[in-house]
Amino acid sequence: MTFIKQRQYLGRLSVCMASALIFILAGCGNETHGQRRTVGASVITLALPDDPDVFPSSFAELRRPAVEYNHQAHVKALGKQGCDACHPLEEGRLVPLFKRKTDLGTRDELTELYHRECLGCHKQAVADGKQAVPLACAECHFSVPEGVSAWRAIHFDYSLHYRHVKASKEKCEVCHHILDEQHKKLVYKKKTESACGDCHGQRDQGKKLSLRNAAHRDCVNCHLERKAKGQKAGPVQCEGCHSAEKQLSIEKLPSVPRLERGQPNLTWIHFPKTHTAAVLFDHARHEKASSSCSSCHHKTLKACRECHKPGVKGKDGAVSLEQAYHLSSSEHSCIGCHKKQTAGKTCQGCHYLLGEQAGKNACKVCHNGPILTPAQTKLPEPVQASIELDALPAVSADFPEKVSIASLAKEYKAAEFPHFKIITALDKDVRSSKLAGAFHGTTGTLCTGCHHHSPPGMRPAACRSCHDKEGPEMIDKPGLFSAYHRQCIGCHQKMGIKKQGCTDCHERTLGEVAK
Amino acid sequence: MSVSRRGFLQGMAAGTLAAGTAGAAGFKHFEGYPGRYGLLHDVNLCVGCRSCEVACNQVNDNPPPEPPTADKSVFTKMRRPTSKQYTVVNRYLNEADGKPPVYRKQQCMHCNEPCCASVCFVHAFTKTPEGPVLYDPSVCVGCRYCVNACPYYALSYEYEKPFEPRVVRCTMCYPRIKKGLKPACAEACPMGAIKFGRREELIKLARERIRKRPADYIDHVYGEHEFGGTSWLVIGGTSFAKLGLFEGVTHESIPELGSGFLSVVPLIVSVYPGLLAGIYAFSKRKERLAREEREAAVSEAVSKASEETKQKLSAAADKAKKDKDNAVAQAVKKALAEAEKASGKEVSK
Amino acid sequence: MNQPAKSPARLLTPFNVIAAVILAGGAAIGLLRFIKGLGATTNLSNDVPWGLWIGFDVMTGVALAAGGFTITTAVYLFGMKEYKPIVRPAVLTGFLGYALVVVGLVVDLGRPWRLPYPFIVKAGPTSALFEIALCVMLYLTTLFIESTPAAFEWLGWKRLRKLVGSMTIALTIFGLLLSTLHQSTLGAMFLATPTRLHPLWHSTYIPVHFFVSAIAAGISMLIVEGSLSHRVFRDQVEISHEQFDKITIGLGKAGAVVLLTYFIIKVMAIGLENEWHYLATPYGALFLVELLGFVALPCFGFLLGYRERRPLLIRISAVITVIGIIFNRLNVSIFAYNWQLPAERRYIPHWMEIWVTVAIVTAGVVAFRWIVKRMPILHEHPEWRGVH
Amino acid sequence: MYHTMQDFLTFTKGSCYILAGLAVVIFIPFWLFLTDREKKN
Repeated sequence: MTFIKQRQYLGRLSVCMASALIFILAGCGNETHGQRRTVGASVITLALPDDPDVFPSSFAELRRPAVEYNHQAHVKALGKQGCDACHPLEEGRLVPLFKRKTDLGTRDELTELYHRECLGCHKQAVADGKQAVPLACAECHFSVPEGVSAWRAIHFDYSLHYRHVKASKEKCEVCHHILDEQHKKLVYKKKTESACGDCHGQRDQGKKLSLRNAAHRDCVNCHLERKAKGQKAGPVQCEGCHSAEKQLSIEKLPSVPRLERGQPNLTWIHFPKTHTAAVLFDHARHEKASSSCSSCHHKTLKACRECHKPGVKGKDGAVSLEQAYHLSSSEHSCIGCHKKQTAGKTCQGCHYLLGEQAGKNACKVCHNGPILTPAQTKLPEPVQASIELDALPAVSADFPEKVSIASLAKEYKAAEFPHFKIITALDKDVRSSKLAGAFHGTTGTLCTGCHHHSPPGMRPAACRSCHDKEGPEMIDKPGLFSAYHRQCIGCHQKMGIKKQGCTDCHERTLGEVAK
Repeated sequence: MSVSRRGFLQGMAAGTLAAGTAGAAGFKHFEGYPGRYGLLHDVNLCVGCRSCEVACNQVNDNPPPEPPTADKSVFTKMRRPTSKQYTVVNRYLNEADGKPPVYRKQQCMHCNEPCCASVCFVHAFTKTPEGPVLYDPSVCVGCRYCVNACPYYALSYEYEKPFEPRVVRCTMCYPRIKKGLKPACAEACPMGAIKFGRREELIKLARERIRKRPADYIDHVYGEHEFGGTSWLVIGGTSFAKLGLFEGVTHESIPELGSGFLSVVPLIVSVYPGLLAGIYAFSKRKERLAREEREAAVSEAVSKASEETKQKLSAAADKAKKDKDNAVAQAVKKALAEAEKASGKEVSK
Repeated sequence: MNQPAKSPARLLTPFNVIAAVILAGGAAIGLLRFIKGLGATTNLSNDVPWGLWIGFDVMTGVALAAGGFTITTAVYLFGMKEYKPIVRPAVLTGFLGYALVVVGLVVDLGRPWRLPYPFIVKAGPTSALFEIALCVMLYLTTLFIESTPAAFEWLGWKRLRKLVGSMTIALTIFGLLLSTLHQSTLGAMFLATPTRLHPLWHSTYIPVHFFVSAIAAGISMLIVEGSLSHRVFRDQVEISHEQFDKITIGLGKAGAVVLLTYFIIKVMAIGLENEWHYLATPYGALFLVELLGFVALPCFGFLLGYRERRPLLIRISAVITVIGIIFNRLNVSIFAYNWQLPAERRYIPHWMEIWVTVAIVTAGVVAFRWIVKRMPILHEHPEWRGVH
Repeated sequence: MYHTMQDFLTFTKGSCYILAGLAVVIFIPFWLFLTDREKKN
């Protein structure tokens, strides 16, 4: 083979070697799994919903990636022109949609609308020599890694609601209205006020706007009008309501008068023809303990049994009645909400050990009402059973102020256990919460936090009586040495108490050096 | 361990040299000594007080651990057991979700099927019925293959000793167990984060603990199956990979992996002699055939050559005979002629 | 042709002086190692108990000494008589290589006087090391017997020479058997450490990887050692340059085939465990350098060298292969081993370890030179010309 | 009865090694006995 052909031969061979190498390397694209990026609260992803009946998604696969539209940036850019640059006016009020009055329209109409308006404005901006704005398709439609949106729904708690009541001079009809069926008109009727979300759904249904459009239309316009009149007004930009830190900065009123909506103070929770003991429900006290009506009335202000039926799942996914009351994983159910209360640092010290199963006499705490025989239909007048925890007993031999735990003292001196100090602190927390008071029932229940597995009350069993030796393998019972440490250090860890070091509780007998 | 795919693969791979199938232990399965001891380590309970290190060093008369237990800076660096300290406690921060740090005690795991025992070529490690894996320094050659192979980095070697260096590690306090006591670390742990007991019972107890508080524990008892299972079991709320343990490793034990291929060795030893003798015979036969061919060719050449010479010889012989006859005939004619002339002269005289 | 007694001036050649210094240093360090223990003379730790002495002397030494069994099999079993002239140097290199492996092992072992324990006191047959110890011991004796004919011819012990001559075939078969076993079992040692060796190098094929790469190393070592000794011991050499080039080219052909097989089974091993994604990591780069730079390149070199009949290209490829095998064995036993350990717990050889290793290699070269100068290794003894 | 695979393997592998050793040792006289007449004819 002459030398030239040889070089050719060399060339061909190196090419295939190189391609093999690239093939190997290409085969091993490494997947990036770093932290997901956060998307600003004012960024709206203009992904046209794919709801087949409204938007035919025939060419779904040909679509370009959705555009992430930053509302805040545009407001800054068009600051002087005011909102009507994009939002049309209807009866003097801004429509919270882009250059259109209703959300309806086929996909093509909307696509055409967005392209005409956005590109028109951008071309104009470039023509006027303003800063560079995206014009090419890929400059808006580019695929970005999946992001976590910082957008948070605004939560109207009692304090914020009351500030709006004062601002609208107790005229509820400013926001609340119901549809008068016959005249197809919005009217205001006392005692029918409810959360906006109870009626306004995900999407416009004819005249009834989606929650998003309805809320923006009323709230933002009202804020704008008050601002125009120079009065104190709420935010008008997205971040104002929807970003977490701004929500924290919303002023919280210390005391808020009760929201009168015809709700009872005290009522029986009882479903006719069921045989469980009726539950005395102190509605007034629960209002103070919750942040807003929709904490429990998550769909409507009517009673739970209107939508939830015993033993059967509702058609729109409503769980059965007993689930509605007892489902521990839901935030709206009684048990679920109560469990969330025990997750706080003050309660976790003991409650982290209780785990899932309910206490033995927990049911009777609520179900303490009469049991209706089938004949009876009328429940007696609910009377407030006030549960007052009796005071802590005085320090005595049975209720020592300090316990010197010395039985295992060897390398460490005896531990001076401030028994009374701890109990008073915990007892104060229990008394401060009516819920705790109700479920604890007696002051003695607090003792079962440490003296578990022994009946509440005076002289519960000492740790040594059960924990002297480690239990047999299959029983998870530590010896005394582990029982003391696991109980004390475990509680301190859960309650975030810093004293967890060895010398925090007991000094060393052999002295630091010898150790 | 049925004829594991891995063993078979190795066999086949090596079998390319000699047809052979391998499976370290054929299709048998081994449960280990019934009722053997183990230790359950709950990392949720461990608070990193290192009392276990102190107790371990006392029982094995090693110097007290450096730095002393009060000095928390020890947790800034990851440590591993050494020849002067058979167990260490390390801190694993899961700062991602701000939860409190997690501490884990590290020592020899006393595997059900010990890797150190399988790789030692003088069988210095034996798995005792009580559970611990014990080391016999009287046969150890000091090759340190065990220290090099232990997947848990648990073995240490006494490099400082020139004449009788030993491999040292936790023995699960074998003397104390024989006396019916608990291992020193289990005894010393204030939080009961180390529980000593029968291995099967501890697995049940671990499951019970996980069932009681599902939010605090990952539903997996580490050490039940990993590499054939270990005596030390670990449960906790943090993923085991973050605690320096393995995740998703095979349930096959390391002796199975390590000696999977070795079952092919006796096979090669038995097959090779016959095979190679055959090849040698084959190549010798080829040589012999080649030699015979050559000889045949030579002899045939020789015979062909000899024939020609014979013909040539016989031709030459005939020619010679003819020449001779001619010469004789001429001589006779000449003699006759002379005799006539002589008689003629005589007559004319 | 034994040399006249050397005058002292002739002894002080630069090579001898350097060799003497190295060997003296090595001996001193060896002594220090046995007095003060391993800790004082090495950087070995509990994380990395096997360092340069095991990684280089044992792992690489055994692979590079594989030339012996390769060539004896080719000549005596497969009847390739044209390679007969290089049998003796190959067997001698093999023998010296294995002797030095044992020296390296003895220096590294904690209690070397207990080396025969696995066979006398207590055997652990589940260990790959047991099989290796058994085979290396037996193969060392086989190689010793196989390299004695040259010595007997030099000493003139005819009866012994004839006896050993008759055993050649049995020794060759036995040698091939033992070499197959321990070359592959050296790889099988890493089957027991799936989590510590990097997945790119660790696979269920590792025994076959080690065996095939050992053959490649053997062949390349023959070419390299042959070329060197033909240049250094020109006066000893009997066969013509053309014939030696023909042998080199023949070996090049074998080298190309073996290296290609090795390349394929290495890539196959990655496919087997689907470890392609590791190729994009730094260790992937190290692996690609080893695979493409030191296996594919020399294979390509042998290929071209054989087609174009250019022995120089084959010699260069052989040198690259030898370096490649050293690189691979060090990768497996040190660089890619303990790949998950943090950097500060990884291993860097102590200068004493490097010195001892260099001393061992020098000892090998000196011994080789001493024997080749005296015994009929590179040429045939006049009386025994052509005898089997 | 073997409780752990390690013990089982130690025994089985050990016996196999001995058998393999015997196999090799036996093969040589077998081969010589097999082929000694070849040289005569």
